[in-house]
Amino acid sequence: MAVVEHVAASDAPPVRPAPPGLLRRVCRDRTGAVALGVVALFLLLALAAPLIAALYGKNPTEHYGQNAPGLLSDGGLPIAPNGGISGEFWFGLEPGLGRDVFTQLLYGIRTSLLIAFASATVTTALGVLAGVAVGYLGGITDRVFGFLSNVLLAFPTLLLLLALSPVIQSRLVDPGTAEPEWMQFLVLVLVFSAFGWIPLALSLRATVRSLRERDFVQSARAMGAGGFHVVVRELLPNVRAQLLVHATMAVPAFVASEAVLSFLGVGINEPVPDWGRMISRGSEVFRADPTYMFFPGVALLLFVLAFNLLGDAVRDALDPRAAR
Amino acid sequence: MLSFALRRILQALAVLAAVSAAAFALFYAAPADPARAACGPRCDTGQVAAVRASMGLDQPLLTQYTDYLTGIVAGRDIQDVDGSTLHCDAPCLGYSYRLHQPVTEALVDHLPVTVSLAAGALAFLVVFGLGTGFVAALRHGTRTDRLLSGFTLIGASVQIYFLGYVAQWGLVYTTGLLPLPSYTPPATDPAAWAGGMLLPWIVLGFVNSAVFARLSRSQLLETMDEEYVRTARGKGLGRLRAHLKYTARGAAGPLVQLLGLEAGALLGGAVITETVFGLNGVGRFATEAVEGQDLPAVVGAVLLAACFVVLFVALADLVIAWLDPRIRLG
Amino acid sequence: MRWIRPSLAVVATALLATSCSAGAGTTTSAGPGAAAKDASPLTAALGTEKESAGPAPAVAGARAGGTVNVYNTTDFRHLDPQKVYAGAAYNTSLLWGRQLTQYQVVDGKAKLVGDLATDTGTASDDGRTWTFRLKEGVAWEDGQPITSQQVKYGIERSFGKGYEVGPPYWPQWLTGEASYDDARKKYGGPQDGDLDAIATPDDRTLVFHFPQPQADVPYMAAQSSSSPVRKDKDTGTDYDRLPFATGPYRIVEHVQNTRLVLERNPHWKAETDPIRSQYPEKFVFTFGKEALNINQEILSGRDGGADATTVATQLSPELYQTVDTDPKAKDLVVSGRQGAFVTYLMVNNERVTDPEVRKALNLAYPRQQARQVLGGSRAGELASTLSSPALVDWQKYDLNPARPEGDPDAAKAVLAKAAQPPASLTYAYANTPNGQRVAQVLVDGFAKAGITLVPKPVDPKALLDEAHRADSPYDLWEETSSVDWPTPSTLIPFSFDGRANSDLNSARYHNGQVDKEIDRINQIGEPRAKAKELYALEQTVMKDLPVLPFAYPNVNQLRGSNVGGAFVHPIYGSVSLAWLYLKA
Amino acid sequence: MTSSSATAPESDAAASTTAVPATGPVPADAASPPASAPAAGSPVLSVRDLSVSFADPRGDAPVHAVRGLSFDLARGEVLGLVGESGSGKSATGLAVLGLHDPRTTTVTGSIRLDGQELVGAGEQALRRVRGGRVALVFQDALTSLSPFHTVGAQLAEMYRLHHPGAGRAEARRQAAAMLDRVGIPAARTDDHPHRFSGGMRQRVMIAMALLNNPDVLIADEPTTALDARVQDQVLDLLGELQREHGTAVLLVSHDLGVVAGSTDRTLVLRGGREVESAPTAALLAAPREPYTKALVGAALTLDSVPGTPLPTVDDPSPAPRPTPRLRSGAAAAGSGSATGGRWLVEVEDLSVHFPGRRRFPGTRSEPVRAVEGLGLRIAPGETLGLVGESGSGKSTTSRVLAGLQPATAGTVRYDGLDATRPDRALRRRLAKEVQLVFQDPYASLNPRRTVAQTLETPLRLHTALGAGERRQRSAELLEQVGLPADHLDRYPHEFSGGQRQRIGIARALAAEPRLIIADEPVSALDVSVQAQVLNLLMELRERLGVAFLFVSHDLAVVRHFCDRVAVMHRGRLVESTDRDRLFAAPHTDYTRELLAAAR
Repeated sequence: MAVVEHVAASDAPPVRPAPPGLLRRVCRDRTGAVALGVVALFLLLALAAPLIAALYGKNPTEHYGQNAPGLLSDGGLPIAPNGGISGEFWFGLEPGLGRDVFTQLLYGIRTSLLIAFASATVTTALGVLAGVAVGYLGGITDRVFGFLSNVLLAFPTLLLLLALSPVIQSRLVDPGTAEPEWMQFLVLVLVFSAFGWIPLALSLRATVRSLRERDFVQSARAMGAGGFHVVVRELLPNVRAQLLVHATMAVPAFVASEAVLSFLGVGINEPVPDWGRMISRGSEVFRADPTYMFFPGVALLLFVLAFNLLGDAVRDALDPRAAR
Repeated sequence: MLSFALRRILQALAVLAAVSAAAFALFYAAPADPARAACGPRCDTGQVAAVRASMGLDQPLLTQYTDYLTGIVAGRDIQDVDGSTLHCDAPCLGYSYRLHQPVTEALVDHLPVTVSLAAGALAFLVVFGLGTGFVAALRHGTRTDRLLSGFTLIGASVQIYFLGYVAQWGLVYTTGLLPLPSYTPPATDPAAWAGGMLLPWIVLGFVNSAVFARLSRSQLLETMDEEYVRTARGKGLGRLRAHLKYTARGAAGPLVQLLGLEAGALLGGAVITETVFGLNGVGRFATEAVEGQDLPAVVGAVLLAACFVVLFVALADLVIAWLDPRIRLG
Repeated sequence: MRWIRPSLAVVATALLATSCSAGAGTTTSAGPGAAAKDASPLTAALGTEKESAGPAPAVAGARAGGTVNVYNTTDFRHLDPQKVYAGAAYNTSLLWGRQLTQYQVVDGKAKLVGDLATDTGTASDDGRTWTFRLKEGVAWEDGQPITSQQVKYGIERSFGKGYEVGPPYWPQWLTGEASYDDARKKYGGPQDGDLDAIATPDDRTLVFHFPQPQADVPYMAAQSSSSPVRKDKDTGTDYDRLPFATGPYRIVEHVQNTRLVLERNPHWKAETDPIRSQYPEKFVFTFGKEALNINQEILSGRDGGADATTVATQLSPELYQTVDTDPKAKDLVVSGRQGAFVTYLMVNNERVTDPEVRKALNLAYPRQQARQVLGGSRAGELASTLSSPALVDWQKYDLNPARPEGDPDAAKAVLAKAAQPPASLTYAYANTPNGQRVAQVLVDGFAKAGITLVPKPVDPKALLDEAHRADSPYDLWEETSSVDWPTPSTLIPFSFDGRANSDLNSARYHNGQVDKEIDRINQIGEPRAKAKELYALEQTVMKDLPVLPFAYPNVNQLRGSNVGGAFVHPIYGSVSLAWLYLKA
Repeated sequence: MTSSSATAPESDAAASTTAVPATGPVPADAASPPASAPAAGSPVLSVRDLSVSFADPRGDAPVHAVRGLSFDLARGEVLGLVGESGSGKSATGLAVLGLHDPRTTTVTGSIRLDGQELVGAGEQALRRVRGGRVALVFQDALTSLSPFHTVGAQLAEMYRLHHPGAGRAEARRQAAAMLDRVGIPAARTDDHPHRFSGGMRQRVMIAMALLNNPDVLIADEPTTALDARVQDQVLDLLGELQREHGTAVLLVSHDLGVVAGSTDRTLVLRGGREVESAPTAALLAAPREPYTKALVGAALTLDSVPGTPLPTVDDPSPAPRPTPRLRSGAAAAGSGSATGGRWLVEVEDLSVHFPGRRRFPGTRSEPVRAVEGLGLRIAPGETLGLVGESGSGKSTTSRVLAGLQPATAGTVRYDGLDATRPDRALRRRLAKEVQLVFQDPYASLNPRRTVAQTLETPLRLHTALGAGERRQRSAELLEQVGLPADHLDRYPHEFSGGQRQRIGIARALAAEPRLIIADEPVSALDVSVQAQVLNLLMELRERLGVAFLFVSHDLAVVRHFCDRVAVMHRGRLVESTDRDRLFAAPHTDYTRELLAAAR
């Protein structure tokens, strides 16, 4: 590496191609390409869920097993082997309610993605705001923020989420009226956002701190450029990469957290399809009907894995030093 | 070094104070009425009011908080719903009206499980994470590297409850390769203790080791480029020895930091793991407290967890300072 | 008055939290657990003095020695005899606690006999005065004899502050106050000095004086709150953790929510006790395990699982197939009716005033599907009555026949006749996985009949408080509850008395004649006559269909392969430990 | 790299023989005239047709650092390897020890140490060579010494590695002795590197390198990071030890000055190829190749004619401007007359203190007095050189003038107005009329903004020009600093260091300033580039008549460029006077020392 730098420094302008687009660079690395493909597939499935469901002729809420005899046993378990997998129900039936697993999975992607993307957006926005501002202002603001983040990071997040999400819910919904679905989503996004922004803010703060001392910022300030110009024109462009990486990494993290909450029973309620809740139901019956835990479990694994791989690929593409 | 340590400890204390205040405000602001939860079945409003008084919930929040703090420092007398008062000695984290037991006692009852779980998991985490990280770094760019990185990434992506159930199913119930996950006090039967905790250790350790492994790999790779490592090799030191003596030392900082964080987090109670394996540790205690609207218990658990995090992060910083003369000797 | 809160603890296990297994009728499990016939398991007659003498009838093939492991997900809420008010806790506390009377169970048939008392009590002054005599040689764990004053002191405690969690009957009956709180205003517990209503002429005699005739004193005398307590051992709050034993076992260690260890009580004499036996050396309770792990350990028989049983947890649903397919596993299932519990779909009659609407709901009610998500016939038998088959002299009846899977068209027809059909009904449910699933079923099923259900998830712990609040906003909710003892006396008179507050009469059922009838029947001092009248009254009530009976829930539990004598107690509805032994 | 058993035994033999030159014939060898050294005996190190290339991490075409290089190094000889950055001199040094990362680097050709082939030799063999027979000294001792171990320990390890028999005590004794030899008291052997000054650290490095009497010492820019005076001391020490041990030295440097004083022979590299190789004296006196000529010419010495354009690679012998800058005299007069006319900048006992480290909440350690009671004046159009060693407070001073650093005490008057607490209007004026040129061409440009965006910033801030005009103007600026206008839309990373520095200058000029503060504007550049940039600055100065505050540690450059010179030491002004007077007759000892070091 070091030597490459030197070469660039020799006074003859080096003939090197302008760096190719991020997408191209991500795809250059095979795993990156595959990951991108899988992620894209999931996104596509999420978007086309209604269409696919229509073609497939099932919906995620109808209790097929209960309404049509011969599908579920008296105990509510699918009668057909492997969790009732058949030409009609590709991934089988849900024990008890007898809903169609395939469409549930399909719509489950939407739930996960909606919450994950929303949370990622909010936290990224908050993180950038806080991180850049604090990093640029420094001084007392910085100290206060440092302390604040220490406090917030000391909290056992999962416990808080467990304890708070019902509270918030009951705060927002008045008894007597049915709780709208968007409310559940809102609540989750809120609780995630409350803590999710800190890591990004911390790392940005560090970056901006070092950038702030860089000569080009100094010269901008010496030229009488205002804080706004410095932040927007000089600093932000230099943390773009960091943002992108964080955002890509944040999405799977939130998908996982959402699943955890639903698994523990404080996430998304019936009848909204949700992977975490499917897994927890699966864990109840997985001795009798392993398939019902297998599908959401593996789907979730693939989903998160793909996103993480993509995140790595993006980081490597943006930062060749990390790529090695 | 001493001044550094003192400064660090003061900081930690400040953080703890803030955490306690925040937790207090957060939970006692909740709509759920702890008095109702604590009072018996047919409590009419009058009785609930009485209970609320005996719980001190009628006091202004600030007073409650100061009482709480004094309780932690000096212990305090607490009135149970039946009017009987009992002394809860320091560090008093309040009194659980659900269990009719001082929260501190209850936590102490559950702590051994969590500590065993955390300790084992951490041990696995360090050995496995550092091992894979080191090998991957030494062999970086090779197939081994990609294999290990992929493996750890799976660890980072898999859901611990999914893995936990599948592992239990595959290794315990169907094949019986491993003993049933359960906690036996190590004092009574070390073998049973280790056996019962083995699977939880592995699962928890593996899932948490992913981040650690990835960090150690990148850290080691970065430090390998340091000039002083090159110097060491220039001295005629073998590659491995140079890395063990110099690279590892140089990469230690962030790893220790992460380890501190992990340790704190795990000791605060691994809620999911304890649920999946039916271990009755602090995490389970906390979740049950949440379900039972047992506010004192919840706050107590939160504080304990926060304490562990703060403590171990501070500890990590001290270790780092001790490792790096530039900080130690200023 | 009915078990509300305790039943909630059971609701969590019986129907909502984890579902059940082995079909009630179809079980072949060991022990006389198959108590699910339509006839009452209760032998009508009260035990005589001869039947009340110990020792308990020997359990065939029983053998002494060994340690029984008891795995429970959670600790018991209370051990203080005057606070215990839940089937499982009653049943378990038999191990260390003795009462004036108790149920002797033979072949799944329960008979009330004298426990500390020589018989089930003798009434005089047509039910206003009851006299009990304590047996010779009944002693505390430290060898001191049990005196009538100590029994009295125990009952006095149940007036005290903090004992609201216990049953209200002694205070109400002894003071003659209809309201528990008024009763306690008259006498507030031991600190108010001596309770005149109970006389103790000598160390072995107790005489109860009641303002009104009381028919159910023998049954009340079997309640845990009729246990003696010794002043010098009364540690107040801590007595709830470590009570002082009179039964065959004593508590040597109790770490709350973690561990409870019982050892044989050397001063318990078998010849004084017609109910309990003392086969195992020790009982070791482990709390805080997950149902899944408990069942796996017991099934696999590893790590002490063979010697283990469980009191409060149900057979986890994931084991259905195993149990159905694997006869060895099936052999380990202990099933039986959950005491006198009945699960209803409660209706707030002040909000759903039109009986036609309630009838429509009853017709559309998809009972079978609801039961299916809970484990099907294992979960229990579909119900048509308010009272449980476990009651004395119970007879089956069905005044509002409905198809188990629901009949939308019939419902629509009835609904058409209604004055004004409701736009929508609010259904509050405990926010547990099963609660959510049942809600899905109901929403789905009622929708077919054109009834929109608005499901409201409520924190399980708060559900009943929410539903019973005077200003409760909910129309429908599920409730599982039980009478306090196997006579109908505590059913209609408490829960369908229009004058009672919404906490007792949670259906908000108001019917003048019924109220009058209640007053009349309450004056009857002879138990069986009273019961007969109450059954009649029950049918009057059911004509109005104030609530929709759902099921008589079952208990399905596992016992280790080495555990013998396990059966579900016909009254308390959980495996009774007092009869257990280890085969090897 | 797997150890090839073939070379292993051979290397053993070689290793055993190395004892001989180290002890016996060394003095004689050292005594013999260097010029004849190559002829005498077989070379200890002979490199033939060496090529080194690195794979690009982005997967682009590999970079060829060294191409077909050949040279010999005789026993006890000092060979200077001179070249600008990227000429492959460092790569050569590393290749000898096989320290490159085998995965990214390919080394071909032959490197023979006493006949033992090192290229492709096994790790085992190489380890015996490294530190035993060939030792390394890197440029920056701070990063090349382990911060975690005491210097004593690091030396001792070096010793034990190559004396397997030796015990710890023995090793420590040896280490202490060697450290003492390089002038580090035994008391400090247990200190960690960060406790030493730059010079001391470099001494430690040298001590460590020579601990095992290596046949060859490779010194890679051993003194570049040091101040002139320390530089001399270290070089002298190196020379002494080299003669004592008769070690052959490969001195890698970009600085002809360094090479001139301390090498027998010099090899000039460019783009990885040999340009010219000759005995140093000869090479400096009469360089054959134009590139060498340029290098020699560009390397400023204290006897250049101030203000004259310097020879560059493209223009080895530039025509001296008809009228070399006379302002110097004028300025000298001006300094007197300026009392009548008015100074552009007046600084009166300026002090800047930085708060010390926080020990405890509350208590702090002593504040760092970066600048203490400084007084300066700059007349319009005048160039003031601010000279001093690192840490003398010259950069801080310039930051105060640029308004980036508040003064703790004292006044700064700009154009007669108080600039220490400027009002809005003055602040705007200062922002427009005082501009900065920075040292590091890599840090001074925002990597994420195109040249156009960078140049237009000051225009947008200080002129009323519309978008079109702004672009027009920036194009002009770019041409003014000698870059084609069509580079406007490129990003900084597409330019070389010198070009970036030009862009930096263009940015400074954009606002048509009256004072440019240039903080070490050329010291990060290669000699030839340095010359080009200096020429550019001088030309612009003539054309625009802008005043300069020229901060530098390099006396030669200052002397060539400035009218007046102010010398700073430990935050205080030592001496401030007319250039010629200063260099002719320095008043203070400190200035004399500086001059001596520069000679």
